[in-house]
Amino acid sequence: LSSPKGTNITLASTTSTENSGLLGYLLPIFKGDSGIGVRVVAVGTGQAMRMAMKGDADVVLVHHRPSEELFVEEGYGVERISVMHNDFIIVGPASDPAGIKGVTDVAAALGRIRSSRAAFVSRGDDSGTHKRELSLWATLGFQPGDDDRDWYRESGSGQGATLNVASEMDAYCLSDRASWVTFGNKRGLELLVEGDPLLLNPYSVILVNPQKYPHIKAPEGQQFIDWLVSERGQQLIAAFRVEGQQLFFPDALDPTEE
Amino acid sequence: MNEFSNAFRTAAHLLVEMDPGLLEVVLLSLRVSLSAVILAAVFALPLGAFVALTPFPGRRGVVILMNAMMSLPPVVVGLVIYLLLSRTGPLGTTGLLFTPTAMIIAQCVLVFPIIAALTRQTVFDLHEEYDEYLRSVGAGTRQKIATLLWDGRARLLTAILAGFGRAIAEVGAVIIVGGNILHSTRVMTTTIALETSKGDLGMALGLGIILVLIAVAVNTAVVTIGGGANQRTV
Amino acid sequence: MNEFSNAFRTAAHLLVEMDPGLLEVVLLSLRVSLSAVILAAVFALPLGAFVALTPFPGRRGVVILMNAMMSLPPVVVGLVIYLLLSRTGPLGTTGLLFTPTAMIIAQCVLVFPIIAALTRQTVFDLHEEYDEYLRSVGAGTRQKIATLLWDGRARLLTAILAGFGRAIAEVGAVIIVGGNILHSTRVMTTTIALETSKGDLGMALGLGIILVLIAVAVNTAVVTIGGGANQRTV
Amino acid sequence: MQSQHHMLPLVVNGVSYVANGKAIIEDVSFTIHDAGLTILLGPNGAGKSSLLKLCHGLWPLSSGSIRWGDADVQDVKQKQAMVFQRPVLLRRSAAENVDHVLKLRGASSAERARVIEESLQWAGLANIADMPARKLSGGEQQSLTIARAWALNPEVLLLDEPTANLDPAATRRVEDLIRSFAEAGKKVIMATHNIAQARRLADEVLFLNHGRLLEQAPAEQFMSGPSDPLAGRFIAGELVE
Amino acid sequence: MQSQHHMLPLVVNGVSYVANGKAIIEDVSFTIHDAGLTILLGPNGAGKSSLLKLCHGLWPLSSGSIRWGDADVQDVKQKQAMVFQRPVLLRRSAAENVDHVLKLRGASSAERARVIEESLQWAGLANIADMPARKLSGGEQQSLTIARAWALNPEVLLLDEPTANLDPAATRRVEDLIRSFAEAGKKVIMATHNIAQARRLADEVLFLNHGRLLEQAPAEQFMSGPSDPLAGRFIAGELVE
Ligand SMILES: Nc1ncnc2c1ncn2[C@@H]1O[C@H](COP(=O)(O)OP(=O)(O)OP(=O)(O)O)[C@@H](O)[C@H]1O
Ligand SMILES: Nc1ncnc2c1ncn2[C@@H]1O[C@H](COP(=O)(O)OP(=O)(O)OP(=O)(O)O)[C@@H](O)[C@H]1O
Ligand SMILES: [Mg+2]
Ligand SMILES: [Mg+2]
Repeated sequence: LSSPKGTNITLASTTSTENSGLLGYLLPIFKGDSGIGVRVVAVGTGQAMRMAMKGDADVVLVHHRPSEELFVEEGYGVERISVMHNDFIIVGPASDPAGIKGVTDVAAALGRIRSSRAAFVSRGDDSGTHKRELSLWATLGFQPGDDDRDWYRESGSGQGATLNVASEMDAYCLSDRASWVTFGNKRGLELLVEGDPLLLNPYSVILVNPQKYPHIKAPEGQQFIDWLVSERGQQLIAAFRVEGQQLFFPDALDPTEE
Repeated sequence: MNEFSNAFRTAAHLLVEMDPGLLEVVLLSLRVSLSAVILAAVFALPLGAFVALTPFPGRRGVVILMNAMMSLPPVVVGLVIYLLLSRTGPLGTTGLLFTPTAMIIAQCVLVFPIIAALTRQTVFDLHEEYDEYLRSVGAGTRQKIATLLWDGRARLLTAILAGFGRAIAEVGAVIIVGGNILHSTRVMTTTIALETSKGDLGMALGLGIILVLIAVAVNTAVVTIGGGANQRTV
Repeated sequence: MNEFSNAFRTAAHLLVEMDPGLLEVVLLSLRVSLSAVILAAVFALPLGAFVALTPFPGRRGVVILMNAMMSLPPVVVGLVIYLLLSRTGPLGTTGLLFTPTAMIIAQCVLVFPIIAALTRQTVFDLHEEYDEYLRSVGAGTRQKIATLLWDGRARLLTAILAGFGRAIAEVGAVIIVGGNILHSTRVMTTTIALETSKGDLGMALGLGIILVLIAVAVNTAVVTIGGGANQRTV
Repeated sequence: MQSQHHMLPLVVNGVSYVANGKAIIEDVSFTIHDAGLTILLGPNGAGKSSLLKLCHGLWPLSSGSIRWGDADVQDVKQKQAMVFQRPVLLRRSAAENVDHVLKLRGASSAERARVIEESLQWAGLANIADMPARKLSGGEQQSLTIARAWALNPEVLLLDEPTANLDPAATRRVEDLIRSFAEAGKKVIMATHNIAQARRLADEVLFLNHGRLLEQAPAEQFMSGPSDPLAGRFIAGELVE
Repeated sequence: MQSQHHMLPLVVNGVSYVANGKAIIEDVSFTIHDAGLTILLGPNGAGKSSLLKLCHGLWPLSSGSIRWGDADVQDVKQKQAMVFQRPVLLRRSAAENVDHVLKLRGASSAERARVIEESLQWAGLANIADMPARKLSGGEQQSLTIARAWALNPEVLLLDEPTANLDPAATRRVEDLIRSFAEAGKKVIMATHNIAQARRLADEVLFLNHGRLLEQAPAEQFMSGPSDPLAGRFIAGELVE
């Protein structure tokens, strides 16, 4: 392809794609195909968008649709392109005091946790996952408040740290599947609830608008995006496995998704 | 650069409003870090003095180790204490994990080598001067330590303040052993980290400004009280 | 507690294998932190000495501020430098964001007040003794500073090593201005933070052990070279 | 003087002291049987201060042995007091400096108050009891260290040039102290350059040069004409190499 | 002695110095017209060291003024050298201590090597040139500070008890130095307790007590019978209050 050897672009991404190893798997292949290196800065969704808005990244890879749309609307991003999805799950202690194991309706499961006042750890960090969790509670008409302090805990941290807290406290928590599968300190925690369509977690990729910031490496960034959504990129995403599990499901080639 | 003016406005706003959430976080920060520093100093001062005044085989090694322990990464200290206090850990039954006590312990471990190493250096110089006198009048080790620490108290303040600086500014250890739990173990630095990850840089910086103001207040108080009277070295 | 034995096994394994990824990260850590400390020392030593030896109105305030700046939180320093170096920030055109240079700058800012405050304290004592001699022989300020720093060099080592400890152990600032980019700005502490967030505590601890071993090696080297000969204070 | 003193004789036997590869004291042997005043004489750098410190047990011997009566030199510090050539004063007031040694010896607080007052009075320092000791004048500092040693009421007093910075009156006071000490059957060993002072006070003289003991003689005999030729030139004020 | 000396007369006018609320020097006025040796006499704590330091411009005056010839006291340090009562030695070798002042005065490296050797030779310290200065014996340290001052070849030499720790031979050497200095038309001001030494050397005596100047007189006149009664008792070795 056309780019000179040694070009680098900066990708602001969420921690799940980095920590799961997906990017570590994809990027060397992309570099081989294109000669373009991708430098990943893995932070929370909020921080990633913020960085991009200041022109410090060329491409963002995130998973919170409303802020993505706002980002494009305000002219910071060129276009929001769906890449893949995985899903959220609820994990909790094997003893399962709220009795949610196997429940497929996520709202029902959360309702049981709430009524049993079993410990629940929220990320509390305005991340995509945190916002999703709040919107799930909202389907029950519930908004955690001061009265819930005894069981509803906010860890104010990333997914890994929150899982560490949950495993220690025997608490439930919402996680994305990729972070959970690759998490190394599960101890008593188990995956309890999955499969509700409400738990779908779509990732999209956006090129930062070169009209806003002329220094953005738009051609290379676009080349990366094109590669990700190409047949080759999508097949590679589907082929990525951790402990035999597929963590991310390509969306770009599936016309029903977007 | 409106983040900067934003930050000052946020800081002023938080201070003027006396935001109760802020107050809670500030007080916990002070409680944890001051406790940690005092606890560490109680043991590190005599230890530093002891190492300075007692020649024993391997002292050079101990000194190097003490200096090297100033490089302990907070995250690692946090992890070790997390594992010790974890329910399945050896001290799990104490139930201290995710409590301010755990945070005090973690900061204490971080601060201890700093105070000990700097104390050793300071007392070493004083001891060089006092050594023959102290031995001549037959002072025992404890009496020597007491004399050296007392006469060096003004200059040891800087060592203690360096320890306080490390403690109050530190985030890696307290976030792991405290869990940054709202209304329970959330301190200034963990709040700053949280606001940063939210992308709310103005709030993060504003809190940072308040933290520095608090540090200035603590330092002023300590230097004024401790360095006063006839031992002014400041 | 198998995390601990696990950690030691991981550490041993990484060391024995001479894991090239590890080597890259270790070398960058050393490069960044040593550069930051040397850079900070070049300015902080004379500044600390200057403040110690020159009485000027407001000196007490400057000293308190210097001490208080030891409490600068790494995350805040990281944020400020991030905002300055950001493409849209005042120094954006330098293109330094997410480079080792940015990390060096951030650590330098963190370490500077530590070295300056401890130098002031150390030089203050020496100056008390040398003051009348230096003035009697008509030494200028620069000559005084040079004399005091040279004669205090062995004891100033501990101040510099305290600065090194802060730099090498620090994660909050470098992760923000460096971005923890693989093969580019990933250092030991950011790797430890990453492994911790992955829940791979054994790896995180193992890396922590290696970091401490490296700190011991650096301290040994510095103390052996710098504190040698006729200025042994260790 | 008879040797009723239970810490005598002082037996110094084949003592050497090496520092930084240099022999500072070389194969020195002597015995002091009697109480009273022994003066160490010798040119600058002869080793007087070093020998005093060795006799006080402050430095480890490189070879040889020192015994005070039945006791090893390491075990007698509590019964001795030494005044150093360069005063070592704590960063405290004059009175607190005296208090420090009294506290170490476990004196009661009433006792301490009494002795502090007495000793500062004796040294003419009563009016500056509360001054930071290190701000005192050269002579005041030296007086204070002597008062501090006096407060310990030791069996053996080791003095290193104790009147170097004192005015004539203070010198006389210290000399009176030394005399009354010696007359009370205690032991004083003093290094001095002041030949006139040595003449006034000494019962016995040890003459050192280059770390070696060249002569031990009763004072009168030494002063009227030492057998060592160097010593003769020394007391005549000539250059001794 | 004539006053060809371009830094004379030294005019001290109504000088007081207050530290910690205590008047250490009180309303002292005198003029020194002539080169040669002026001795400061007075009991311990009289203020001799303080007055020397004030004349050297080391301390700010609380009131009054001091001028050396046409110059303010603050501007003459480069032409003076002072030897302190308590030696201040850098943590370096003896030779490097001398080198330090020579470097400050911008001497060339050949010049420095020459002067270092000469001065240490003069002080009898050539054999310990490379020893750490602070390990030297009391007398060696004092000799070194005098050698260091000598190396500066000053117009004015201020000496504070320079022979307190010196043996008779070294004392004579320093006295010879002082004499040759004075004879070369330079100015020496020296504080001493050694009345015999004052008698040997002084051209003029200033007698201080309690921070006040009680008498200024030519040496012969003073020594044969000072007009101040306290001074009389002082040189007789009596207690002066
Ligand atoms: N900074 C200070 N604060 C208070 N008192 C001081 C200070 N410096 C000196 N003094 C006092 O001032 C007096 C004069 O001191 P100075 O050193 O000038 O005496 P001196 O004549 O040189 O005595 P000496 O013969 O003992 O050396 C002393 O009583 C001393 O205690
Ligand atoms: N730690 C040391 N290392 C090397 N040399 C030393 C050390 N301590 C003392 N000396 C040397 O040993 C010699 C004897 O020193 P000492 O202080 O005993 O002499 P002194 O007889 O007391 O002299 P003074 O009359 O000058 O006080 C001196 O030449 C001194 O330089
Ligand atoms: Mg001596
Ligand atoms: Mg004096």
